[in-house]
Amino acid sequence: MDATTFAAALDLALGREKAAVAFYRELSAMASFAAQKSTLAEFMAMEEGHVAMISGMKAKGSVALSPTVAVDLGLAARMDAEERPTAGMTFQDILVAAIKKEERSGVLYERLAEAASQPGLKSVFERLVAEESRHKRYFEDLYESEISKDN
Amino acid sequence: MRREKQRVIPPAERATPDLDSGKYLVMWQGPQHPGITGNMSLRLVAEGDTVVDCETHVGYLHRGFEKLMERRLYMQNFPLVCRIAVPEPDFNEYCYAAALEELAGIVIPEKAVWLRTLSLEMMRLASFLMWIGGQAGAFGHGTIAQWSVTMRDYVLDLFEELTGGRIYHMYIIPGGVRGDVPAGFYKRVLETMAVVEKNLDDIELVMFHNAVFKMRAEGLGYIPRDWVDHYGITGPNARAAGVARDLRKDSGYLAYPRLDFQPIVGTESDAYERARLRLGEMYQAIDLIRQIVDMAPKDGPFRERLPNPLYWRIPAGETYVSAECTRGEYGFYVVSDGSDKPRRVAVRGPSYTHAVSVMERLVRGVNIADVAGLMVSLHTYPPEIER
Amino acid sequence: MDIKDFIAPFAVWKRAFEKPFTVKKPIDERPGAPRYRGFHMNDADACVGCGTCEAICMNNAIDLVPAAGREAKDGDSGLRPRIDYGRCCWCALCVDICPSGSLSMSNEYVWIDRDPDVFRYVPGVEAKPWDGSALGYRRAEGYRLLDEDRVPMPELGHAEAVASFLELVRGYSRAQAEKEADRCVSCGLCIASCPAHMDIPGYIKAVRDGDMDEGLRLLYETNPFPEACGRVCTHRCEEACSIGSGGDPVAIRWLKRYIADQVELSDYAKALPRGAAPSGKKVAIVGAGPGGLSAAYYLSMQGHAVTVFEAEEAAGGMLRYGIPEYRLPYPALDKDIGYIESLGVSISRGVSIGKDIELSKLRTDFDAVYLSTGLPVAYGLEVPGEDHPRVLDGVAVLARATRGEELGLGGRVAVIGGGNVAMDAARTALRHGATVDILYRRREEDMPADADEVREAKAEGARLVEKAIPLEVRDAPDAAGEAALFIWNEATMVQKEPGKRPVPEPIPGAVREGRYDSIIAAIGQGPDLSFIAESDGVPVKRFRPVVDSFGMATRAAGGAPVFAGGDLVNDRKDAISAIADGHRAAIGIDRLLYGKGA
Amino acid sequence: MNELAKELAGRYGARGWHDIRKDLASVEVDAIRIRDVMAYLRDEAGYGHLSFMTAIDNIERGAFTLSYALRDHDARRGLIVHADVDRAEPTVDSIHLLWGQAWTYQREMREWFGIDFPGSPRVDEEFVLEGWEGPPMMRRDFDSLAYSDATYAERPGRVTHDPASHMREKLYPEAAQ
Repeated sequence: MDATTFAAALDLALGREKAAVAFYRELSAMASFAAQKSTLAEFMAMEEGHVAMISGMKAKGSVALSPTVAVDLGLAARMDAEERPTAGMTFQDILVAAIKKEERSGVLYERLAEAASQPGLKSVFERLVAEESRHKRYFEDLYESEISKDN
Repeated sequence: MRREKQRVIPPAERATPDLDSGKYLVMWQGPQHPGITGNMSLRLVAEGDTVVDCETHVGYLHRGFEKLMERRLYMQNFPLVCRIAVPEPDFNEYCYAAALEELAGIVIPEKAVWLRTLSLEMMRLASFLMWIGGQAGAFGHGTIAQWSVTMRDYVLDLFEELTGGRIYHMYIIPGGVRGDVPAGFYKRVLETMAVVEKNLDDIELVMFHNAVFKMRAEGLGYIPRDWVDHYGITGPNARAAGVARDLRKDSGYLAYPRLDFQPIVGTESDAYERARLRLGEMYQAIDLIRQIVDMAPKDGPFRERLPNPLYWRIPAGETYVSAECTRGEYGFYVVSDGSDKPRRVAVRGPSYTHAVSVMERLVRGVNIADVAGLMVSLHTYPPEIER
Repeated sequence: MDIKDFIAPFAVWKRAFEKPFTVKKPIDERPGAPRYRGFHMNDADACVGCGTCEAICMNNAIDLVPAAGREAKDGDSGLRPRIDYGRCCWCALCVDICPSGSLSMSNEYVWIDRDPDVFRYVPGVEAKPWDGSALGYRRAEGYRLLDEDRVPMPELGHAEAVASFLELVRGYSRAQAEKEADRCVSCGLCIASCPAHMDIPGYIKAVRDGDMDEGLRLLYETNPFPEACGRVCTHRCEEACSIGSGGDPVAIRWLKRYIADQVELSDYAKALPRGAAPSGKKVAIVGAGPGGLSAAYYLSMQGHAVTVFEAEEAAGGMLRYGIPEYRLPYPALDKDIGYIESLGVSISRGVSIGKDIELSKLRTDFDAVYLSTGLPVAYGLEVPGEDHPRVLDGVAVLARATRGEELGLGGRVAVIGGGNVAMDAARTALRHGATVDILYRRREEDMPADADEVREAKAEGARLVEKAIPLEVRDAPDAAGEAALFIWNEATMVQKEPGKRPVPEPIPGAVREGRYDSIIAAIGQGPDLSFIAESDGVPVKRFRPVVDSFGMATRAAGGAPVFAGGDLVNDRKDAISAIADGHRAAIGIDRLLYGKGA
Repeated sequence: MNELAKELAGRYGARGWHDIRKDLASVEVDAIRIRDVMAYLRDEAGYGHLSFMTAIDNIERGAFTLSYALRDHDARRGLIVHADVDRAEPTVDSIHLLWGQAWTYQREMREWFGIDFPGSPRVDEEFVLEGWEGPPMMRRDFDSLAYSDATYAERPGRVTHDPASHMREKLYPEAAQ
């Protein structure tokens, strides 16, 4: 764990959000029709918003994130891990990928929070955990209402 | 013998008084409510204090019921019909319901048969109680009315308990009745009957053993027996003339065939005799109510289910259903054209003839002071004329 | 005349010393009898504002007026009766007929006021001293003017039903239909809840009047699939039915079916309106489901030449391939479709847009395009092992059953899901002789399937396993590839957030498994939008075309305007909503083609 | 057919005998025979009691159908005698000499339906509708509601809403195209 300072912690988060943008960009390149592209573009824009938000916090030197962790609907934990979407990806495929991605980020920040010795830093990671839980919850809700309607 | 001498049979022909002669007085009685007889007026021509000619004028209570019914659904007429007769609305409900049931081929449950009979007999008692107050009052005896109207109110209390209404009961609905008797109701009926009966005894004593009443009522309004068919006279007015006709016996509707009673018949056919006969029918009603309380089934449904009242159509046809009300033959003539509203409803009230044709003739030769008493003795009720 | 006649009258004097009969009000209060018909009371929460009280009132004493704080919503007009005591005759027929039983009367006798306007009020909304009075007129036990019981629908017995694919519901006879139609009070509360806003009171009246031609005409004003909807409609109307507020709702769906069943297809043309003169405009419709064909019907009535492209070999969409024939027999569906085709609508079967013809070509060759492709893609279980060969998708199983293909489900079948597809799949499996378990992640009452469907599936022998969270599919140890183990975790429902629905939470250690020859996944379906290219200009958000209130997605240059509707677009995802969308789009397209409202 | 029906048919061309119930029947005669039929029924057939008389406006076939309800008290049965008269020129023989109250019914029908009974006492005098200037009120083509609306003012403040239209306005106004 090299994130020992506030700036380093936020850099790490920034890196992850940028990676997320790249993730959606990569999927988009793979996409074969308009519906996939518009959905991926929308999700990518959300991640770009996160990038901007974390950059802003880094510049201001403070974290303006709610510490409230969203309720876990428990979907991510049971989802088949690491299935890479293909050109014919459905809405389900995209949402699963998004949920798993948010889950991975959450897990990473959790570990970092555990490892952090400095209380200020710990709090930054905990707030990032909460933030990622809300992102995940957003996608889980979408999954429940759009995909798994009948179960 | 004395009463026979008092009897006058007025001429069939109207007098043709020369009103310009200055010998006659033309006066109106009504249309204020002259006692119990409702809003109706008599144009009297008097010579001295003796009436020589009379024209009846009706229409003050005309509300166009028969016309109104033609534009209302069959069930919507159910709350309307009772209003044709304030003192005795239930006969309207019964005749109307029975006519529809006959046309639509509906057989009502046994309990409804008995509760309808109960309701009609209680109504008969209440109606007579109001009438007798009017009859006594027309001869200046106000006390009787105070007693009898109170007794009527006790009967109306029973109606309120059974039906939810005092005057317009709206209880006999097509298909049956609107509710079962409340718990303990029959007990209260019997208690009230005992009170009414005791009061009737008092009335009998002070009204019928009364020189004034006798002097004024005996011989007044004598109806010869042969008028009964000629004028279509029914009810106590006919029975007091010795004609033993009573639709309860003759038509045998509702539970009457299973009740023990005989039509009460008189001989003298004057105002006194008719009053006496009606008093007898009050006692008879009390007796019938007791029989009904005893015999009415305690269980079972009280109403047959009908189609949705909003669309209830009755097969084309016609019928005439009549029943013996306090004044005589009360009937509904209903014509259906197969639609959801009656094509024609005509109401036959006994006063139609009693208060017009019979009254106009009987009043000839009567003292002006006796006109009101005479009219009440015919137990007339204008709304059933005008509808 | 004797001496007694002079003495007896003096007997009245004895009364002078008796207690008078009169009551000294208000010292001796004399309340009304328990049944007394006094002033009205209304349980405004139970009242649905249907206006049946107003309809029966022979005095015209009742108005329905908006009540403060009550909005119109499904099954409630938001109106409440106001009584005018200048007209009321206290007959209480309004109480007797009230479908919800909300109206009653207090036993209050007396109400005195100098202002005549106060004698006109909305009971239950404007507070009165007698509100909540325990006494007063109520309709007697067992006495109602309306029939709260629905005429039972003759159906096959369950044992008989699972033994064949015969239609389960037999349909009403004339007498039954007329009796059922007689239960309706024509309040029209149902119309708002019907996605197509069908004139339900109108066609029920036609049943009462025995006028099937008029009934059919009213049905086709808003719905050219009466045979299908008369059998499988989700009947939201019946949930809104005012009669349902105090009894069984009117069997609106069955009455619709009754009308359509009574008229032979060859007689339809006599009853139904003729189309307008040819407009010279051409419209392409993608998808011959109820939505696409509904648009086709209304467009062709406007005189437009309509071509419908259908990827499958037969038209009907989910009505044919998703709904088993025991619920919707093919001849009934064929009748609906047959009439639409008889109007000159051309259906190109076996033509897939995106594969055989590009959407862009439709935009070039036609004056307008309507997309109604539905939700053909089954979503996966999304658990490890979901690719097991014995994991089938519910929609595909139903489609194969329609095509008459061998299903080969085996003797033990698990159906995963609680929607209508799950129920249809389960009941189809039952009819193929399988033993069926339905596993659902939540509780029975949470199931999105119609309650009837769930009830019937159970009655036909399906076992319902509630609160089963899918965990994994594994090969059965002794029959690799031939059978599978379905592993689930028993759950308990936890109310995690107030106001939201409870979440199934796995019970630690309560892992169960079952061995099945087939596992039919029916967790949900999605659209196939692969035929829409970015260059088509159709805006899509989260796999749904974005449309305006007429269903228009684009009128961008470079081609004909594109409209979309049905399951693809709306949230309700049922046939009647697709039909309504198709109708709306037809109106929108017609306006556009004629330059109206453009 | 029973004896009386045969007798009436033979003597007066009566037709359409119909047993409404066991103690009530109806029969139809030509209006021109009505007086003779009623006299026969009263004097020879035992139907001595006239319950009522009225008319039905059968506007669709341009006729008023008169109904005379009789009762034979001894035999305890009723009979309704029908006769159609031309609605355009409704005139019927009076039976006021047969029954003492018949003139009142005839006066009523004159006022309510516009049916004339020449020779009936006071037949042209107003009966219940003193001062009435409208058409005979019981005719089907007299619309009492329209008359009432035109003649009397409603007390203001009454307004009602049809549930279905109200819901359309509130919930899906776009459909009100």
